[in-house]
Amino acid sequence: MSEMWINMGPQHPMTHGLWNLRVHIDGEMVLDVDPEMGYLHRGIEKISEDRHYNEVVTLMDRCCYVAGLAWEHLYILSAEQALAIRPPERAEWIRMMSEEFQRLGSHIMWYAAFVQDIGLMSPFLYGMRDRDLILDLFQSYTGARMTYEYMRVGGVRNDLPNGFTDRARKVCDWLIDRFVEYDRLCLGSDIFHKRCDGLGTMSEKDCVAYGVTGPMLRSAGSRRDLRKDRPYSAYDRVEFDVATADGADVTARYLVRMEEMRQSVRIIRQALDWLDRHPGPVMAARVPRWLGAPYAPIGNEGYLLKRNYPKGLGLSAIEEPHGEAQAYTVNDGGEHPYRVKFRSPVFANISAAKKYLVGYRVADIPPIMGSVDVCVGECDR
Amino acid sequence: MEAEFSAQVSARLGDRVAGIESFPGTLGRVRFRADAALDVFRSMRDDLAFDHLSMVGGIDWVDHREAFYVLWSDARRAYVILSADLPAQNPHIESATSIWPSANWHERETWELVDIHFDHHPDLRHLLMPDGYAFHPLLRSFKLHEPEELEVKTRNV
Amino acid sequence: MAITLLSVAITISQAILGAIGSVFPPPIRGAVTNGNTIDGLAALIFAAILLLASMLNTIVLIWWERKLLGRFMDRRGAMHVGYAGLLQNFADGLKLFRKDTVKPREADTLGFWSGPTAYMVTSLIIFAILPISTGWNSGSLPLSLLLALAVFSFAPLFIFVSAWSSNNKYSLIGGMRSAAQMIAYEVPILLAVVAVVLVSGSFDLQTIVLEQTNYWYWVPLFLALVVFVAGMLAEMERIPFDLPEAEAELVEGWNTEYGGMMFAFFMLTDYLRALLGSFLIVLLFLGGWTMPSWVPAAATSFPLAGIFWFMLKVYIVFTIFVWIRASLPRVRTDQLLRVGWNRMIPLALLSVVLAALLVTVKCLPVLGCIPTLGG
Amino acid sequence: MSASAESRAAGKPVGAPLPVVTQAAVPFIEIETLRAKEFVPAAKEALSAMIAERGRGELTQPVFNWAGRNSLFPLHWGLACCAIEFAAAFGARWDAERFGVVPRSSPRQCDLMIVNGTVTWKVAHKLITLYEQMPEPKWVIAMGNCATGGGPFRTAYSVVPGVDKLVPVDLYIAGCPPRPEAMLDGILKLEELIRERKE
Repeated sequence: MSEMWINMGPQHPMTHGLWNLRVHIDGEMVLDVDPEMGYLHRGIEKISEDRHYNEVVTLMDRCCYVAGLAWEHLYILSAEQALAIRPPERAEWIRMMSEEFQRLGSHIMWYAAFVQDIGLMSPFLYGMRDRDLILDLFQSYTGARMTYEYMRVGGVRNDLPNGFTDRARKVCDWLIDRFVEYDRLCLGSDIFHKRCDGLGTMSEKDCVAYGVTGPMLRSAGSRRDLRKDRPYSAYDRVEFDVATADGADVTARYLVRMEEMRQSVRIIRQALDWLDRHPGPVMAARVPRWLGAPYAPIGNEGYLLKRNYPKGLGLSAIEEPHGEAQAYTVNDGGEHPYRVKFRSPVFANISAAKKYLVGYRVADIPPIMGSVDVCVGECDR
Repeated sequence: MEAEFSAQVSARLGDRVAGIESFPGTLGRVRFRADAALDVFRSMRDDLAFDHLSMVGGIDWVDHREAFYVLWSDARRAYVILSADLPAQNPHIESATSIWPSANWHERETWELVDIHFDHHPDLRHLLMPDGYAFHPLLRSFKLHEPEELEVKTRNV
Repeated sequence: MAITLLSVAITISQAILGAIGSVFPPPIRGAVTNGNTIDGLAALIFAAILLLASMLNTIVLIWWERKLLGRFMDRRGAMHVGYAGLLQNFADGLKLFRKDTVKPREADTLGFWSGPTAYMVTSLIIFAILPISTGWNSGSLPLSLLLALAVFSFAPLFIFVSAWSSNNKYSLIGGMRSAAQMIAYEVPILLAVVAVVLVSGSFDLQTIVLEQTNYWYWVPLFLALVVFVAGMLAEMERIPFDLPEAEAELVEGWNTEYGGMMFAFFMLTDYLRALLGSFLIVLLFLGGWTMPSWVPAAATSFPLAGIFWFMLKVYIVFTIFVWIRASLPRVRTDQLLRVGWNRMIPLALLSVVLAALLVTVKCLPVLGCIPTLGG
Repeated sequence: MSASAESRAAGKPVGAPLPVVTQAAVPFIEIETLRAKEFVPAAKEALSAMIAERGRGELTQPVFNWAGRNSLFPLHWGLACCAIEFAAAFGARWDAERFGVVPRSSPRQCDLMIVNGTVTWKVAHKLITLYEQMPEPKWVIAMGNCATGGGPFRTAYSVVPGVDKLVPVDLYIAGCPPRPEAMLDGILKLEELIRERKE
């Protein structure tokens, strides 16, 4: 067989979404790759310019569909900074808990998709089964499984329902047991190690140069985690460890994500305890009415008249399940954001594909790209 | 910390920097002259230890355009924002790809959406839109329509 | 069994032939009902019955795998068509039968159409050779084992032909992988079979099974069994060795361009070969239709008991394959080939040496004394 | 003149009365009492009369419709958010395989294209190619608001406002995204459509 280019995508079982990886192969060896993005470019940044601040949240859920709450959180943080509004403390804890649950959901979804890439069939079903429990929790307080529209500028839409914390604790206990099972299915298998060890390596230096963040960066030994380095919400008030691993290969990324899930459960448990002890408002009192917050207390008439809000810029950065996401919101005093720019971790991680794919085999592409955890929605926006 | 940083920047870059504004959550927003872009980038990476370029973006302020860069330093554990004002006619700035390889795709996207040309970019072609797409959608002059309006228009034409 | 299948088939075919012959005018009728022709046609009808039985078995096998996989995955599998989804595969087959089969414009016509057919036919032929109970085969060939394995190894050729002629890069890579993998595992399989032949002293499957009346060969030839099962997994292209169809990277592998009936052929043949593999494992190592003496006589002497026990074993072996499929990841091509050439062949050679030793020191009959194994 | 020809001449309904063997349980030696010369043309006539009366597909169509509606193979691809719910529908809780729905990766082996997400102009021609690669008979389900009419992104410059601008759609499922139940319900509704199908 001579050299040839093959298109993996946009409809291909490897892609987990809508993108195209053009691969130059010689027999089974990969000589060159060229990712083609944009098949899911929906112009979210442009549509945001025509929407009220709170209406952008709708788009955020659809921007990254496996980590909707994390992206809501990201956008809301930057919008609050641009509008100079502070949420009440309970809202911050609820947001943090939501983000951690979302991290669990996203990582379990990743696990389900990743094991299918290396040919394991049943754990996909196990992953989807356990993810549904988390979605049920989301549904109980946001009303939706995937597209929540829960966070608002100045807080969150509504408080947690009665008995939520107990249910959440039960789910946490269940998940902690399941992680053992997941590990046994993957790490317990020799074939898994044969397929994944030493694959798709990318040194810490390369990661930094190419803007690769998140579990991929931490699998190379870096301890960088925005939740520790630049705490937002209530992350400075909970105890957790940064999951790292050595080797920078597919197995290391697996280990980092599994450890992150355990740490997420740890954070969630602390958050649930705090939420049990501290009832209170979940919406800031002085929020302009035109922001459209349904639960904002009436009594901010002064704000209602003042249509022109102080101009401002907001930059927020959170440790999203896939890596480090940023939102840059420009507020020029109008009702709509003047410009919203998002930095997607997946965008940067895929852009370095040449670094970690060239030199391996065609059969290695699915596990490597699986370990990158591609979410095309947030990449193309 | 922020004062210290702005002193460092002024010392290193002198008149290549037009001003440093405070920006909550970061070390500040450094406004630099576009023609000295490469010097600023190199000095930011080598002297001030901002080894990580997170994001490149552009804003269309109608009368001019702005290119902004978000940098992260592992040593300082902090962000900084670089921003350069470009003219509305033929806006162009030196590409940061040679300093931070991660700028590659971000600059492609910014060129595509906000029409800021990056000089000496290795591979400046469409990323998100199909090849040959003639518009730059994130310019303020580019308006969105309801699909129904679009249909009516095409029928009239 | 007093009546062999052959005589049953002859009786049935005589009846049918009589009916057919009666519709023809007298001279032709005479030719049809002439003695010699009846024998030939009886064999034909027997083959048709065999074909039907193996097809039916394959379809039940697919159903069994789907239900079993469902249970392994915490779900239920096909449920809505027929009782517990029993008719699901018939619906699938009928639907595929009705669907268009599209030949890509650039595809090679002859190869594209003949590949799947030849793949299926060569796999079906083997069923005519394999005995399923005493006397229940079309003819006792002295070299039936060799013939079966020879025909069994035609498949990679036809897979490669159909993959190459469908003019698709994924198909081509899948076809290449398939050829490489089957050639690599052909050798250890044959060597493992040599061990069996050494111990049993015959190439006739009927004899090999009857030799196992006292003890099943999996005990003395355990190594050969391991090699044989691994090789069969590779030959059947099932997880963990299903690289030619590796869905994650090769879409559907070498049958990417095939739809409709041709795809049904591939699907059916994959399972036919799985059934064949289970047949061979049971025949060579698990005693075929023989049962150990501690099984009560009532359980081994009812009508068709041989077939019952044989099929039970076959299904148990297949169940283990499904279990493997549900719990193991897929290996990589180079790893698979390395295991094949570097591990399997030495192991297979070792098993041959062991078998030779067993035969020369004549310690085999001792095994027959162990009550759980034979008698 | 055979029995069926007689009855047709008399204006009676044709179909069942084929030439009947009068002797019950005849040994095969005596079977030649059945007169082949009359049997074959009479059967042919009866069959062609039946086809002429009811249409060619009448006999086989219900069977094939039963098969078609019970084994719908959707194309295995994910466009956007709905793809996650599409995947969840194949998970343990909903288990779409109960209805014989098994996703296949190659369009050649699919009957059903579930457009599960936002369709952009960039992917439009690939979607059409995939649709054309699917062999007949084939169906398209627009799953979710984006595929139905662009959803929240309908105004965007890169989004096709509804996949029905590109390929004929048989069924729309509302929701953003539809829950897995809704997707399964859509598939069952499609099965009802196929039940009535005539070629």
